[in-house]
Amino acid sequence: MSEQFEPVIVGFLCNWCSYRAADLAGTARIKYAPNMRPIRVMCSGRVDPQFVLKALREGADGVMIAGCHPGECHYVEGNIKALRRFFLLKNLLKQWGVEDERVQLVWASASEGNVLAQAVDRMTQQIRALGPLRWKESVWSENGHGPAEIIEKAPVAEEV
Amino acid sequence: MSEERVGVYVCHCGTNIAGVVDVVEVARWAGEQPNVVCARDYKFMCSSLGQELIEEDIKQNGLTRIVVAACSPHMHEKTFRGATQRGGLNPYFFEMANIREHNSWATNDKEMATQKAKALVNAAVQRVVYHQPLEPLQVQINSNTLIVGGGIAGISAALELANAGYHVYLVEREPSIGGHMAQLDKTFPTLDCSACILTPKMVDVGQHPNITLWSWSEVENVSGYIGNFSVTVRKKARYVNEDLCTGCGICEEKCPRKVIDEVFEAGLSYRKAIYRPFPQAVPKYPVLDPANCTYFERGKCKACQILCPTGAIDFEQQDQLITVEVGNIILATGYDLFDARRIPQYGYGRLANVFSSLEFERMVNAAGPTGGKIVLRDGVTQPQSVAIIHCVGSRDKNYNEYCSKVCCMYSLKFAHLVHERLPEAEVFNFYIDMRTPGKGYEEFYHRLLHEGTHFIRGRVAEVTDAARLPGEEGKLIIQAEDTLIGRQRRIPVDMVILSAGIQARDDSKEIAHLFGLGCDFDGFFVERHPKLDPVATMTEGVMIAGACQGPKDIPDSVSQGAAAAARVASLISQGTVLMEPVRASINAELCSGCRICNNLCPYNAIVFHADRKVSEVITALCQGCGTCVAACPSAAITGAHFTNQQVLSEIEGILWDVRQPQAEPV
Amino acid sequence: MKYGYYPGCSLERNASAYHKSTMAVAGPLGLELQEIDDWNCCGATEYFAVDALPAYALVARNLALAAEQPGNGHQVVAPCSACYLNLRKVDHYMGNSPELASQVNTALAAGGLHYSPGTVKVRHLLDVFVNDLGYERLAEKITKPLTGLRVAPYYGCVMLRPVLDGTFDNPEYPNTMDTLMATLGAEVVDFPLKAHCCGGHMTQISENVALELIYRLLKNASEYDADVIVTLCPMCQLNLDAYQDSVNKYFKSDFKIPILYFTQMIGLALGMDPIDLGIGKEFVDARPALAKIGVEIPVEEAAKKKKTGKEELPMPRMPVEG
Amino acid sequence: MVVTATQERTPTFFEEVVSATPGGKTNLELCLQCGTCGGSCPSGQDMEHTPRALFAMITAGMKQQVLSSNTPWYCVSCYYCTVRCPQEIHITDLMYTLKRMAIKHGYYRQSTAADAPDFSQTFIGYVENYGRSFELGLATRYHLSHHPLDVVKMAPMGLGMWRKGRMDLTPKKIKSIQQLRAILEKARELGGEA
Repeated sequence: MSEQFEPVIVGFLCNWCSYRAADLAGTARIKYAPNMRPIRVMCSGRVDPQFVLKALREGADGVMIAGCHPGECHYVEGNIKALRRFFLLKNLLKQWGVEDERVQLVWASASEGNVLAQAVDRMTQQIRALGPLRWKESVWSENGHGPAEIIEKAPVAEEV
Repeated sequence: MSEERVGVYVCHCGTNIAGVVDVVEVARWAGEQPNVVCARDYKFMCSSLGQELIEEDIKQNGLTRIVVAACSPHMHEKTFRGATQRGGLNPYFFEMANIREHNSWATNDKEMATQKAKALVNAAVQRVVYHQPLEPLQVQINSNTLIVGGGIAGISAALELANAGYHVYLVEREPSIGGHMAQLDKTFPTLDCSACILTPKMVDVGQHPNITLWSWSEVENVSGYIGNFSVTVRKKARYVNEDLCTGCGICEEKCPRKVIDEVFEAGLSYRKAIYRPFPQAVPKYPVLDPANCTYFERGKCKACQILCPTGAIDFEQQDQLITVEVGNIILATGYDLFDARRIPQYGYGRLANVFSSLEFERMVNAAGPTGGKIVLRDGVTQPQSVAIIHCVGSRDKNYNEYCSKVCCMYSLKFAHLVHERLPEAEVFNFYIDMRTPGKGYEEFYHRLLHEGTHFIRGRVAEVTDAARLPGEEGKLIIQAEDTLIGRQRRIPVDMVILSAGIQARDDSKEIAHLFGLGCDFDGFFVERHPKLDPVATMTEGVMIAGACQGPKDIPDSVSQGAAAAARVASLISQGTVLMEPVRASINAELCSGCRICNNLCPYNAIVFHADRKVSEVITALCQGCGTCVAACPSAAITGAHFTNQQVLSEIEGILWDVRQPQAEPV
Repeated sequence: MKYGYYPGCSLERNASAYHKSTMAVAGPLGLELQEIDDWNCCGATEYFAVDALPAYALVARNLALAAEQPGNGHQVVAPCSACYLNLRKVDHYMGNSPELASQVNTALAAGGLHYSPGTVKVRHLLDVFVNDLGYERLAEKITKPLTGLRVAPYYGCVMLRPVLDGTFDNPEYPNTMDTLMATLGAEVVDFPLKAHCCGGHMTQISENVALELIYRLLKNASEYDADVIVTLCPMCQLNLDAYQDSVNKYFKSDFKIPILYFTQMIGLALGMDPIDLGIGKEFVDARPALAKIGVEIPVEEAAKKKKTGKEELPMPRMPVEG
Repeated sequence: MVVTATQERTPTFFEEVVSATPGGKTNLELCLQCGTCGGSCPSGQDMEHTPRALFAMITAGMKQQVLSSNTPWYCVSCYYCTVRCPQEIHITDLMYTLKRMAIKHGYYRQSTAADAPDFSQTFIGYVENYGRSFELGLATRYHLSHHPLDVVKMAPMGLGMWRKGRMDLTPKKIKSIQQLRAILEKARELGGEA
């Protein structure tokens, strides 16, 4: 494997558009960075901010949330809900010095395998340039208690 | 640490996966993970042997949870849930890791692919231990069916279902059913007359006791889910009382107002303000078009009303909203013809004797504006030479990138009709590639070669009236490269026909949204599986047929219409259908009654009990998106099969190799 | 409205009439054109053919100068289509390809300059007239409409093509200048070859090829009884005007179609003195044609709308020009 | 067509052409051989090969024949092919690339448009010495070296141009010509293939 830093990105893909887009990308043998690890959710609207925080805290260098294009959501407008939530989350993360590129929202319809693949490549390069996130050292310690509290709220599976 | 006993199965999928991912290593490694009691790799997990492997292990090793790392769950989740069930476990004690589409097919980096595969397997393992037993929901299927679009696809579907004894509501936007096929003269490659084979079917539809036909109508609203849709149809005011009208046609005859018929006659001829698009229209009742009616404009005339023998004209008539309950829906909304005005260099709309393919269809039609005579725009002169330009708006990234599939064949048909009607005329077909796959199609091409059509392999660069060389004056000059001789050629002709492509209806996106479907990039409806399920869609209970799914000729549209009907019939005869139990539920204990979820739900599936100050999910209406789950501030809502616990542990699992903060990512 | 102004080499001399008329009409119409200080040649069609990077650097120097010159609102107007294209193209490709951008900037650095793509918006003079000024505002200023003058608007190629990230007119069948001329009161010929090629530099490389192309344009324009061909590009003007004589010799034709710039037509409609508009510098004398202005002339053959027979089939409706 | 940096094998002629085109994205690999370019080309009849044919030859690796073809030199940069190409191939840009490669490899001397490159050379010679171009000098110097007779033929026009005040007898020179030369020098040194 190459010496360069290989970021790990957790992707939350909605079952109807972006997950199928990823399926299509594969079926079409479109090659893209293997750094994104997909988790299927029924709708991007299901992506709870705590999922994102959890992923970053557990060692991911970035998180991609992918859903249907606005207006094409299988659940009418779950993706719009996701969008609203996304902005709130970004503000939060900005305060903790988490770079913008690390958490991205992407629209990819079931027919847009290439769009998703390109998004993954782009994001991988951006984060490669940023380097590892090292949540525990950087975000956690520097900002002291701030995020810590929130993160403590983001429960470990067993605690739920 | 839970005490579930997990079995992991890593599929080679021949070399599809094993060629990139070190499946043996993944299986070995998986065997060492907590809870995993057995891990195997196998050539083809989806084979009956592969499935038996699972069933055996459940019995032998007392497995309680199953993970299969193979293709996409959209491909084989059902298959392996079956195996899990046959092994004696609840089918939802299964989880799939997609290491083919999302991994081995998407990269060549074997090392990272293997690493990713481990992550995906581990995620599945850590998730599956928290799976809860679920029972699929069973819903009744209403035996009525809504069919949208009365073209040949919709007609075939309607007749199949009606003959099977099921009731059909057929909704057509235009005044008559028949669609584009009704506009055609001959059909390729057999050249039988379109009307002769279509109109009997139209009549059957009109008279069938099991078919309720609403023409001049559009679907306004759709709610519900498979088996139980509720559909609202707007029956636009016809200003004609259908109970009194005999379809005698006197109103049309006497109407003083002539307008260009942009729809049925493709703008090549006129209709009255009150009209039937064509004599064999079904239903027979005319439609009054208020936008062009003298009475509606100036408050006087009423010629139609005065002269109608049965007093059927009703200027007061209003739109009607009708709501019906149906179990299934078939969309057969057809296509639009590419608008050749978008390619200025072909001169359509600017150069009089450039015609669109639909204009020409009407012209050669015996019942059309010229009674089947092929003439120039002046209505009298017969062309001595005709150029037919293929791929207009098709196979072109500037317009539609796809091949429209039918143009080569109908262009050949045009060439034949010109030879037939004007034996003296020369015909030039300009093509990029001649595409004639289909029964008897290639033979038809050979027939045209025999008839002496000039075939020039070259996409036309421009059509101009700017004469340059002798013999070009007063002609339309086709400039193209004859790629087979590698030379630029200018061919003067009298008439040009643009073989415009097929494209999705301009409102297909809105229609798709109305019925909860996906549209592909070009606006065609997305089928459930491009090969194995071309009639069903991602939305249970909604089928698609005909050109709304992609360019199709008549035989294909008929087959798909019938196929869609068969799919519906089989659902109806099953009586009930099982649905994914992926639904939300609210724990009344934890619910604070904040009502945030109430407005979030796109299906109004959440009701608020003011008395108890708690919200509740109506399971039948919930579609399981989980938006409410994510939004609930007091974590009172659980999304079955996507619980926080399941997803959070999946996250932990997928990050197995980077979870130690000090460790550098690989 | 303030703009940077990039005249380009032609306007300094062979197209001085274009420059003169532009300057003459700009003021009264409230357009402030501020010449880019010490601009250099854009390389025309030649430089890219020899050495790509220097060609890009050559053009980029102008963009850099325009970017740092205050008061032009980072908009540069080029009256010459070739300059217009080269400036746009370099800005566009630098934007699309970071490595090209950095190479070009390394070169610029040797001259103490830098240009970041997208800083300067390149506009064609016609674009400014029709879109920023607008037909209505122009119409208000007209004192001497060009009534009765049959004008063939000729756009040539590179103002319209390539599209890059969008042009302001249709690359196949443009009509902004048609509308502009109609606004000035002229009788506009629907000139089929309005966007075809004038031969470009072929006059230098293979004259016969060029003469053929020029001949097509003149022939077509004369078939439509155009009194004047109106251009927006020095190269087009030069080829159609200066080579019209050669064409006549070569093809035994006798075209006498004056080739004027659209800015000269605007000036005339504003009632300005032809001399101040550089009229008279053209090879094919424009005076006979201009004598017609204001004089009613019988409708010519080509213009006659032939009576429509009752069998006639309706034409497809064209969308209303937006 | 992705040309990865890591490949050991020497690039094919096709790859050379693509990578020698600024931006590196030509879509050339998408050519359908439909002939829209050849049909649209104003000087199409005078070309030894239509652009389409030339592209087929490029794919076939016929370097010598391609680079000695007069086709690129007959391109008038009208960009019709580029806007009409159904595959959005950057045809005109490719013609520029082929011109550069032809000069680089000296093939153009065999082409029937052998003079064209010299015209370009003469032109840029002026640009580099003065910063601006200069019709009279250009025309005369170029024609003296290539078609001495044409100079006589052109004389009346030249004279006319001059009389109409449409032509300089001396070129204009920009103030900071040194700066420009420095820039062009640097560019040439970086240039290489591109």
